[in-house]
Amino acid sequence: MTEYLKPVDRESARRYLDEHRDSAKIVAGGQSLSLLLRQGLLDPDVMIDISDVDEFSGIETGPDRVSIGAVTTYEQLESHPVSSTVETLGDSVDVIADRQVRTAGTIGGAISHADPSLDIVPPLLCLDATVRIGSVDGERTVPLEEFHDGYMAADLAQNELVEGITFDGSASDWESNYAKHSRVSGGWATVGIASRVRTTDDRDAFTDVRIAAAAVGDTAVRLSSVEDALIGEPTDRETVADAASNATADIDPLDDLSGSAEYKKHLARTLVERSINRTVDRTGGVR
Amino acid sequence: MSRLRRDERTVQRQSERVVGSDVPKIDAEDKVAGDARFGSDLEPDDVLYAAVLYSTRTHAEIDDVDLSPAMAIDGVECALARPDFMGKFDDRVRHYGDVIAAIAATGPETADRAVNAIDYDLTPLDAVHDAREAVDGDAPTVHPNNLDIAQHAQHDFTIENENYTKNIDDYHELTVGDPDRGFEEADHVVTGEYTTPRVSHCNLDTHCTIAEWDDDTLVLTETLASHGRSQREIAGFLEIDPERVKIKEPPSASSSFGGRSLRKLTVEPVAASLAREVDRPVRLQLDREREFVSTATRHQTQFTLETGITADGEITAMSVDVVTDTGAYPNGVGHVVLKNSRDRPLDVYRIPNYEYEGVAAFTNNVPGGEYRAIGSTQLTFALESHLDEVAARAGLDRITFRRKNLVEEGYVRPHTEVPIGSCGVDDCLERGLRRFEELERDETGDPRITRGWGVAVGAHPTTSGATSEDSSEAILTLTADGTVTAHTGAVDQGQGIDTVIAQIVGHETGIPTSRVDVEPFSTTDRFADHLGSIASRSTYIIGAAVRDAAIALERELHDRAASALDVSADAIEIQDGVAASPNGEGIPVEQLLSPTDGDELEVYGSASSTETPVSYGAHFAAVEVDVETGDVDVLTFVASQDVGHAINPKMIEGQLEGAIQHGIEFALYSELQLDRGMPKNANLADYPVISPKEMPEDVACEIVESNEQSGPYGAKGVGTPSMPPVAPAIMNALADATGNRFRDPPIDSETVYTELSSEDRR
Amino acid sequence: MQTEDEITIEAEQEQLWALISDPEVLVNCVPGAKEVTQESETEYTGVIERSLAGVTLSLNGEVDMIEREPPTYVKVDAVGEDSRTNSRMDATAEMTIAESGDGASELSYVIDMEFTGRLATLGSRLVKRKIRSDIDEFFENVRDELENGEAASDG
Amino acid sequence: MTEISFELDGEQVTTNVDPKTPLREVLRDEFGKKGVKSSCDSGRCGVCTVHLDGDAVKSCLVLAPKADGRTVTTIEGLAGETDDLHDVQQAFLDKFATQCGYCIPGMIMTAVDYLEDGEYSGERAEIESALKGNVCRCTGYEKIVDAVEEVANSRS
Repeated sequence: MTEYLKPVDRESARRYLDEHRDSAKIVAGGQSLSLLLRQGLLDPDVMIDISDVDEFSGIETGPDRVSIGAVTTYEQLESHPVSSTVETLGDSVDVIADRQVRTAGTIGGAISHADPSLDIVPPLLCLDATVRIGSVDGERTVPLEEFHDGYMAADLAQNELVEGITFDGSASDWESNYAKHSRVSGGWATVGIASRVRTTDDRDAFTDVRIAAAAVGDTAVRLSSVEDALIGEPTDRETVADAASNATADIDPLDDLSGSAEYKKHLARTLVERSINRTVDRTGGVR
Repeated sequence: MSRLRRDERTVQRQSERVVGSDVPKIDAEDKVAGDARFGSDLEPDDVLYAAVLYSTRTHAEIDDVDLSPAMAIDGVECALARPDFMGKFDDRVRHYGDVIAAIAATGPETADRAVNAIDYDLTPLDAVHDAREAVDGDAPTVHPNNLDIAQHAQHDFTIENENYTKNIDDYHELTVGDPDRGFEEADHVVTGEYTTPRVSHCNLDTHCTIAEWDDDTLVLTETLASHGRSQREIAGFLEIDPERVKIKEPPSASSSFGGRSLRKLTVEPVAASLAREVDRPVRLQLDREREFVSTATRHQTQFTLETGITADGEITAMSVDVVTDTGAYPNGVGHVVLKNSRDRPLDVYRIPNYEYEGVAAFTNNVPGGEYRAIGSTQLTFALESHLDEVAARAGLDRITFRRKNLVEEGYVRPHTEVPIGSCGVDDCLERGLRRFEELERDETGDPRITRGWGVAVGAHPTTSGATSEDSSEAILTLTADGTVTAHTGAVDQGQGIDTVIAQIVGHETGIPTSRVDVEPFSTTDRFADHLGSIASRSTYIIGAAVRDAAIALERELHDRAASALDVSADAIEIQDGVAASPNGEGIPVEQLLSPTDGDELEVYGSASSTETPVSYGAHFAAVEVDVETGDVDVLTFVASQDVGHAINPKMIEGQLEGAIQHGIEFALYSELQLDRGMPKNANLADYPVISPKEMPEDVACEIVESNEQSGPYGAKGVGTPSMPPVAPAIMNALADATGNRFRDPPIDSETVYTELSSEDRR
Repeated sequence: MQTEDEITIEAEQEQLWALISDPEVLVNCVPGAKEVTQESETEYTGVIERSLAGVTLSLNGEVDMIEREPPTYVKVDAVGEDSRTNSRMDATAEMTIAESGDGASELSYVIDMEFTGRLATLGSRLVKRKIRSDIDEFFENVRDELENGEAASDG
Repeated sequence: MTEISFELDGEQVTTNVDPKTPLREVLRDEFGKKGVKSSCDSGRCGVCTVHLDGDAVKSCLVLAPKADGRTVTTIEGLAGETDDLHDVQQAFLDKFATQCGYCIPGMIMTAVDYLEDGEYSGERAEIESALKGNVCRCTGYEKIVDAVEEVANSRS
């Protein structure tokens, strides 16, 4: 019979995991896990529910860093001011599944799950987020871009858990967006594109561009070919359209029920263009 | 004398708005309070839980089943391999989700564990997954022609087509007039091929039956809307006397759309076999994947249509060729698909010369079955798409062309002597169009957006039309607490028939609807109704029987009140359950019970009809297409539907809105995808059902009343007939928006995008 | 689900053929393959262990070369079943080996695969990408085996 | 087995569960809350929606131990001690939002969460988004959205 442990502080959470290692499963929101348990696909000896660990919960905004605890729910993120100031986060949370799933689903659970179709990951990639990983040996941080190191695979040792995620959310001169295509509302993304840009004061040219995509590869990815094609370039529609055509360089979609690889490549180009244009519009638009 | 008196009163009561008014659903309070109990909520104390070993092979011989590892598990009471089931089960599986073996255990988890422990060997057999290939002489045999399983044996047939040799579930052909000459006389002849998808009902409450044996009588507790047919077929399959099958309805029936009309070979006979073996009640509930693959879907159907018209748009000839996929067993009704697709063009349009050939084939696919306007939905999609193409070829306006050829009341169809009864199709078109125009939007001015509109006409008969006469009986009992209980063959699966029955009783007797209880499908030995709530017959024929009984009750109460109050029966008025004389003296109806009544006053009513009235609809859709992504958004939908007479307009709107939902899914979203018979999306994460976000922003219902002479108060069916025009209206709008005709729904955004971006696009 | 691709491998046609017909080498190249037994000239059985989203699958497989034209063409039918999750994979694979000059060969393949059962009901999306990445890895391992004489261990 | 205690529809309850069990099963099987429905088993359809500390969750996706020390409200406890219906229940009744009714308990629990969770505009598009995690097969959602819209308007 499975043992259910409920540590109340970081140290005991880390210790329990160290004791049980691969016979244990970390429970954050527990939603993805419960599906696997229900189907009899998983049968862990120990479940470690970290949702009562204070150090892992909540959103802290410092002068230049935003820190989101692993057990923070989508709903908490949605109602936090950071979702308005960093619009790509708010856009993304708004289209994740549905209200009930967002109430229970956690940021840390999602990131640990490493599904490349998750909507929350591209915005975080555009924020250059780093993952805070804990174990009895202490904390280490890994850039999110490196943390997902393969299909449904994350850079976590058996005694490590995701404790939070941190990014720079201070710069107010960035604008951002998340654009998603799905078969039905609330469904998994066919393609999801986050964009985050900074322009010259006169809004004529891009000074910084970050683009990331979901559901088009083994992991969510930054589209550096598009980014490179835009930095220093004018913010007009034609330039964006030309740059968006580079989107296929960094992605590797598959044929599946949501669409063929070719269609997803086309959608990626279209959504990159739309997402950047919307972001530009948020800066006040092309002059 | 008394008849005149009653009719006067009926007029007066209608002014009081009982029949014809929006009486809240009588079961709504239980449902919103969470008190309604459905079939899957029932778990008797001594029940055992079944789990079934389902085949992941689409066609195989069962060589060996070793049940001993399962029997060794604590709590397992019974394990049976398919060859040891009762009745006609053999040693072969014929589709993914077919049954290999079954377990009964003290708990559901134990049963599941035991199923996983069963060892078995199958020898795969060649399989066939396309209905057209299945009828070819080289195809593997799924079943012999003219298979002897009930439901199949609807009629004898002779196959006229030498290419159709094997796996034939059913065959129909019909020739009217001189089709060759009709096509010769035409100025334009247009041909088109269309295919309709394999769609699942996706009822939320999955199939669940509790089987138990009372001596040698099988008692099944579950929602089965058509008792008589189910009893006959289950008994036939189990090879027992039909009298030995009883069906008990759960307190509330969950939605069906045809999915709960009839037995499923993977459900009731399996539970019955286990229950017989252990002599205890056995509960078998399907999980979501089984619900997709082990019940039934809408028959996937292939159509070839050819139509000839004169230069001014008169149809001179039509040819309809149909191949439909019955799947691995005649679970459903290939026969009905063929018959409905044969007759429907003639029910809607004047077609002097007509030829039809249709074949239903057994394949190793998930069985086809009844689903909201079976056959008509498929045919109407093909026909209404085709007629838009015909109109376009001849340069005719879509509505004018249809109007020129539509039937009307009294028209005698060329294939039957029976003239068309009530026919509101022209009103539907006119009123629907007016409403649709009111909802027209301003252009967006966005070059990435293209818009279009579409119209489709459709029809479906009320009553199954399976027999030449449909009849029903009803019993009303008045008890000492003033309550009237209606015993009928109706099952309220959400369509609202219980409320309609209460309205009719209240309307005729003057007893408030709140004091009318409706028993779900009362025991069938008290009165006859073999069909139950299928084919939108409930209001039409069961409602008529209830009305007959209610009139009898009213008359009896008048007579009794007259003698109690010492006035003439004519002078009695019943209001709010109180029978009153003109001088103001009143007596509650429950006090009119006499000692000879026993506990209750029982009256009987009946109704029969040889008519099969056709309900018509004209539906309009406006769609918007994002040309860059191919996304299709249904902006506006107007369902203009001839219901005969609206007994409860709000509930009718609910039926229409539900049909719009299912039609949008048929056109744009839903299909159970099979790859060589194996499901690719048998779960609700991959199989798209739509949410409120995919419904049109503007939905409007126009209720047209044509006063059907053979129906109670002029009513005819609405639930199924409202389905067929929905998908073609959307598909026609999509063609109008994109300039491209899509002939094989569901059409997803990728298909639209691919077509719009293809270089060889006309 | 159909996957097709072409890869160029620095090896002679015959070498490549010999490799893909050798069960011991296959054990090294098929991701997660634990034991492969040659049952007859054309039939193999084996076990493949894979993990996805923390779930471990143990597929008991049978592979049957239903058409072979050494050293250029082989068509294979494969079935893998995992009794614990009641999941099954059915696949047909066609491989064509052509000389591409300079001692190199061009291996083109078409794999048609369907995955059914409890794992698949969680969402075909998940399983597909895993299978695709395993196929890619297999051919990469074949390449490494021939070009470097060793395959990567279980990835 | 893990012991869990929680407040269920106004009553304090305690039971032992296998921690892998979804909350829905405990509510239905242990405490007879058959108003909590079961359907897709994958978090898609929403018929099992209940409130956990006042927020709507899909109880097929929530592990039973998650309820420990918290408050669970099902459709059966929504109206509290009174015999009257909750105003959202009443609106569903008045607006003909129920047909077969199987989805309705979950639908109402989500609607209540939407209406009681801070700011809302009450616009139809927003209501549709709020309800998109609840599948209904019968109604085409029109009258369901009508019902929620009515309550939204009456409260604002």
